[in-house]
Amino acid sequence: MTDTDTVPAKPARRERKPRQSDKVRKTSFTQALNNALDLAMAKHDEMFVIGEDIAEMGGDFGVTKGLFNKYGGERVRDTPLSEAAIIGTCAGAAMVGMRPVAEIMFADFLGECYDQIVNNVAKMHYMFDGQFTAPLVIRTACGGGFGGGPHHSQSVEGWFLNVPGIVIVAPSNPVDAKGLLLASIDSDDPVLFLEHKALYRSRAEVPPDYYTTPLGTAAVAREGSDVTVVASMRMVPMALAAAEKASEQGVSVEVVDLRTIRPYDADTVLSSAAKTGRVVVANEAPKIGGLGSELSARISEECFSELSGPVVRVDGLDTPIPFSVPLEEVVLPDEAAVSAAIAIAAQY
Amino acid sequence: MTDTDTVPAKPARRERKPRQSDKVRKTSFTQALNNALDLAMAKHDEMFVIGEDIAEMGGDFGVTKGLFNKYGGERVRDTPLSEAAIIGTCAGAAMVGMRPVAEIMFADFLGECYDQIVNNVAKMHYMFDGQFTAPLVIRTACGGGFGGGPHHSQSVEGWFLNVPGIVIVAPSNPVDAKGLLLASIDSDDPVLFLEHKALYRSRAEVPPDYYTTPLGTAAVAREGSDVTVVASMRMVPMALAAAEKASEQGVSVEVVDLRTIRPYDADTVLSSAAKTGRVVVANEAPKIGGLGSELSARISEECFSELSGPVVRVDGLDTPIPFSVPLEEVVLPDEAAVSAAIAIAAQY
Amino acid sequence: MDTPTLIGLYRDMWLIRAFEQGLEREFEKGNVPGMLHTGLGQEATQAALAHHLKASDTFFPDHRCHGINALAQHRYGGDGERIMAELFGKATGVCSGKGGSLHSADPNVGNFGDNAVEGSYMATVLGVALAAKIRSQPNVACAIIGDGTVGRGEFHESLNMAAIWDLPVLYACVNNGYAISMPVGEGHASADIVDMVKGYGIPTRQLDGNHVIEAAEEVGEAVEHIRSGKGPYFLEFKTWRWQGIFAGEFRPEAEVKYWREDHDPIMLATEALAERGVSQSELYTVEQEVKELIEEWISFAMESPSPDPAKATADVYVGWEVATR
Amino acid sequence: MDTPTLIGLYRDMWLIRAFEQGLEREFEKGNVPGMLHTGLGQEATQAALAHHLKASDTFFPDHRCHGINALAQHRYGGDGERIMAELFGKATGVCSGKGGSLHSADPNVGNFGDNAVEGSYMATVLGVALAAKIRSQPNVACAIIGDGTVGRGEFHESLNMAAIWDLPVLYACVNNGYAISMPVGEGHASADIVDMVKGYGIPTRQLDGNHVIEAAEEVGEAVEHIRSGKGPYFLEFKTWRWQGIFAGEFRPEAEVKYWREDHDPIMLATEALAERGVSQSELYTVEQEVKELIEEWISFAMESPSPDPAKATADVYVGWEVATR
Ligand SMILES: Cc1ncc(C[n+]2csc(CCOP(=O)(O)OP(=O)(O)O)c2C)c(N)n1
Ligand SMILES: Cc1ncc(C[n+]2csc(CCOP(=O)(O)OP(=O)(O)O)c2C)c(N)n1
Ligand SMILES: [Mg+2]
Ligand SMILES: [Mg+2]
Repeated sequence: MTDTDTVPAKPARRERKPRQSDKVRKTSFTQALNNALDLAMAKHDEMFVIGEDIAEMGGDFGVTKGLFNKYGGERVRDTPLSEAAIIGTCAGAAMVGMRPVAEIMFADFLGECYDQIVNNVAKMHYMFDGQFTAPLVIRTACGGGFGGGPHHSQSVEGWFLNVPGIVIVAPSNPVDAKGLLLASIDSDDPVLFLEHKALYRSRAEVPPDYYTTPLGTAAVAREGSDVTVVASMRMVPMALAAAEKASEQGVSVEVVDLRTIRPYDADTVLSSAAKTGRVVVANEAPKIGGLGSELSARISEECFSELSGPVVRVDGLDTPIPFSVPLEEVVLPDEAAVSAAIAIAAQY
Repeated sequence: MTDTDTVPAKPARRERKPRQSDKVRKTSFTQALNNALDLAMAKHDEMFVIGEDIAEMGGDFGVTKGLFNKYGGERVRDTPLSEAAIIGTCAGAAMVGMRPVAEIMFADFLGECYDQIVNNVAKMHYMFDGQFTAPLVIRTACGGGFGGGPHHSQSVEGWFLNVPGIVIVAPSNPVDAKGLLLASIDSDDPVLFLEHKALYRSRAEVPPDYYTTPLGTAAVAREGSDVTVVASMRMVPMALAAAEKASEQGVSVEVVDLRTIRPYDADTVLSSAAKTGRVVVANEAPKIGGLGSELSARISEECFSELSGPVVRVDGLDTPIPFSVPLEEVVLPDEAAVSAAIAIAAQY
Repeated sequence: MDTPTLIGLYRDMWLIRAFEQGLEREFEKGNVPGMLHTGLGQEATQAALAHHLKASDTFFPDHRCHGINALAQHRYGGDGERIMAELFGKATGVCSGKGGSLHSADPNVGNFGDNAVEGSYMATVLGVALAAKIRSQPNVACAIIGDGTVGRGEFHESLNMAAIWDLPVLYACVNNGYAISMPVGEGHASADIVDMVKGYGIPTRQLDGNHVIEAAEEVGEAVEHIRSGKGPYFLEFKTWRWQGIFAGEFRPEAEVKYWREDHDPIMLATEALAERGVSQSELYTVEQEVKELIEEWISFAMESPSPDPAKATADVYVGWEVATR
Repeated sequence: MDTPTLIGLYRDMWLIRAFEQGLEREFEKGNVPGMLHTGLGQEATQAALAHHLKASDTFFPDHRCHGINALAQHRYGGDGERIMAELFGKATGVCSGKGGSLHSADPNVGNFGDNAVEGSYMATVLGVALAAKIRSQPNVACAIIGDGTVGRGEFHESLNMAAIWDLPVLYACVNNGYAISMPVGEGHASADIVDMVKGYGIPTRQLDGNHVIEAAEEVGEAVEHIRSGKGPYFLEFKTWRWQGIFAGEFRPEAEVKYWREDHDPIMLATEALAERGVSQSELYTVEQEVKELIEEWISFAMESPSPDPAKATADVYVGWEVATR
């Protein structure tokens, strides 16, 4: 489990304290999300939470814990295993001005409601000429690294990257998780909110009040001048760790945390790329047709004359996620892979 | 409607004859596909065709015409509107060695069976350690340009680009359509076979015998030395027309017809890009997260020192497809857009 | 049902028929882009539904529902011509031409738009109904689905969820006997869709969808049941569409004759009205008035401008602009 | 049922129980990666199904089916330990560790693997059954689904298609009363799943899934029906899982007592065998033999090597290699 405490705009170097007291003092990613939902429920009468086992049980990962007791079954609603109907229910409710937040237990199950998301939720504002909005949030647990096997470990942002109308949000730390979830709920656009399972237990000092982290803005999680690493979700703590190691070798690495994957913050990405001229793009999903391709293409095209060398991509291999842990380790990118990519880029 | 007669490996310049006699002599894209299905049914006892209205009616676009009368209802099978069950049926049958060919009437409806394709069909060979293969073909009509509106016009390759295990085939002309469909049916990998609706009526001289066009191989549809255009499906005839016009201005354009989108023929793409050093990538789908991003990234990374200028992308705008024809024309890329991109690239 | 009400329904049916016939004519002339599915032959079902749905209710129309869309637009918006204009892809259409035949919507008149992925709104309708329930509004959320659409898995997810949550959903299943070329009895375990609904404990009725009196009365009962908070209701209208399939007519001759000649909903209503002593000429006047209105709508649509090209990139997101070329 | 057969089923149930208990123990020790769902408490249902399925039949197991997987592997492959090894993610597993608990398959013993997107194989099973039908093979294709899984739309698509095509599908619905925390009666229009099946015209039976004699006899009848070409069959087994949810037990105390103490399938079988005069010690011997076997399997799994790293990139495609790092 990774432990991060980056804050939105500027990175605060972590003071190393004994792990035990860390846990007492700091808020986990899960708790930060739970707190955001609680604050949003209090603010928005029109909001409800819906999904499988999210009421009394508090969700498979505990993100909705306590909401049922506080807000009741009308607003915190368990469903059967009917993913299409869950998203359909949110879409319909959103059409009449409600603000639903769905939990799809594992991102892998988004295939069940892909039509609802892509053909209904993402298009309704456009195809009905702005007469409807779809202010719903689809929260879901994604990513690998825990022996979950091929149907509980996928990084799914690539499934939705080519779909205009959907917003894809992907926090890397508890502070952003809260701020981005609140911004997603406030937003009148439909948001696919990705929660990487390996980050759930990461901890940071999270402000207790209602704050939002603007959608569509990346964060420079660490400043640097030699190499830029663009990353999101779990790759951010890996990139930060790799950057730390690189600095010991005299390579100054800037880490851009994308935070919103669609529409993404091209300004921040491109200006960092232009500044360093050496870029690594790091993603957990397979390389072909993934977010890394989009970023590499954009950077290569728009920073053509500033680049000292080709963009270097670090990704998952082009395979499903195998169950066996040693095999999964082969498939998923790790900190060493990011370090290796930084080393290549630094040589240009 | 576009009229092409490119052949797999080398382009044969078309002799302009009166349209009427063209129609008599040549075979349409639809007929070429129909002929491929007929030949494959005769060859593979284990093959069956399944989908909505594909039996007596011969399919919404007439691609399965005549098969029901020739091969009977057991092998040419109409279904209810149950897209998940259609693909599930094919998947299960493939697991026991059959060779099903499904028709999903419009590619837009793949959302209904996305889970089956992504989590079952694409993964079964891998996750069950090679014990099963999924030799099925999913034929579907994609693309816009006929006032079909947001749910009958989409280019869906982007939905599946980041999914390891699936093969995506996308012919641009009748000769390839036949050869690629036969290769897809022969293949032991699952194939998503994209038929652009605007190409159905295109015509060419199609050899009557059983031949296959190898999956995973691009074709140089036109040779040239100044600018490379990488395209697929409907963008290929547009690229060829734009290339013709560019040659009048003294710009020699090479057109690479991708033919297989996943896994694609990087060798052919990269060697053309390295040769000309100026590249246009043309796709009908929206730019962000599309096939164009993948190609641009790959070319930019691997031909870094050969490129005279940035890769230029021509794509659909980042919107759903509107119904009204003048609006659709704004959204979809046309020949003029390809020409404009060639002009930009040529200046580098 | 009193005679003025029946005359009103007669008028509504003629409005639908004239709308569709005018549209068909213009489609053949090339004035209407895209695809066209008409509701000809199904006027009684649509008129019966429209009769009981208020502007504060919601309906999700299917691909044959231009008629109900036009009726609602005419009745509650006073601008039925905007449905016609939408089908022509014009700036004056209800969606400025962005939706077209398969995505015409106007929430102000209760029309929440078709989803051309047939049947997906069996899921969406749940949310509209849930919102009404949470807000204690006596609204009906109606999903109009064809017999073929019943093949979709969302049929089960929707019925089940509407049942467990007692949602105010009216399922209006228009069983016209075929899904394109697939006869209902071959595509489904039962040719009677209601059979597949029984297990959910939802009240169901199968009725003659071409008898406007019966249809309107049954819809009235269903709507009353739903409005009074008793949960979902399922109606199966047995009817028939005039439009064949691409290759022309494929249905048995006797079947065609029965539905087109002996069981035409407008003819049945004409007979009922004649029995009540309403004169032929009064009915003829109704028919002519409506036909003139439709021609006005067609002229309006024809003369309307195409949408501003800027519309092509508008409203993808609320919070962001998208790039133009 | 004769006594030797019943003793066989008793042994099978013990094999399942010992397998799951051994697995649970090793999971707690950290030797089994990922997630774990056990079939404890549901041994009679699984043993009854396994009893009638041949190696030439097909079954799609769900997440609680380690037991049936192990039985089939043991019986037809002679290598039940390879199911255990799969759960440990080892090279000797049936899928070389690539599938794990949720994707253990071996077509040679009829095991076509779970799909951890619960219920998706309600669609896949149709294809296996269709192939058998086209080839005139007397095979049964069985989908084992939980009560919660019934919520999926594919439930309807599958039942409908199996019905219209008379496919040889055995639907084995394991109704253990809950889907994680959702009671069956709250998640579905009816707590009796068979109610939702009636509309399809498929023969259905609801039975006590903890009485192995009754269960095996009913499965036998269903399988006989299907093999003789009469089409699909739906069985609902009422049973109960010992495993609670994350936060511990949440089900009413009386319910827990009823199922765990008064209605334990192994205890019920023990009583039936005692009535037939089978001695305690004979049964004890069976139990001990099976437990030893399972310990051997666990040792085998523990001692097996991890998969060759090259497996990570093998078999993505048949026709292409994928890149390594
Ligand atoms: C999910 C989906 N599958 C297929 C289609 C193509 N399609 C459009 S209408 C239609 C038939 C629908 O039949 P039915 O519901 O009975 O309506 P009808 O046309 O008879 O009124 C089909 C298959 C679609 N639009 N959506
Ligand atoms: C499509 C899908 N949705 C949700 C899940 C998460 N999930 C796994 S098991 C389960 C409960 C299944 O309940 P049931 O079918 O009754 O099986 P049981 O665990 O009770 O044996 C859920 C919701 C899943 N695996 N797949
Ligand atoms: Mg119909
Ligand atoms: Mg259960």
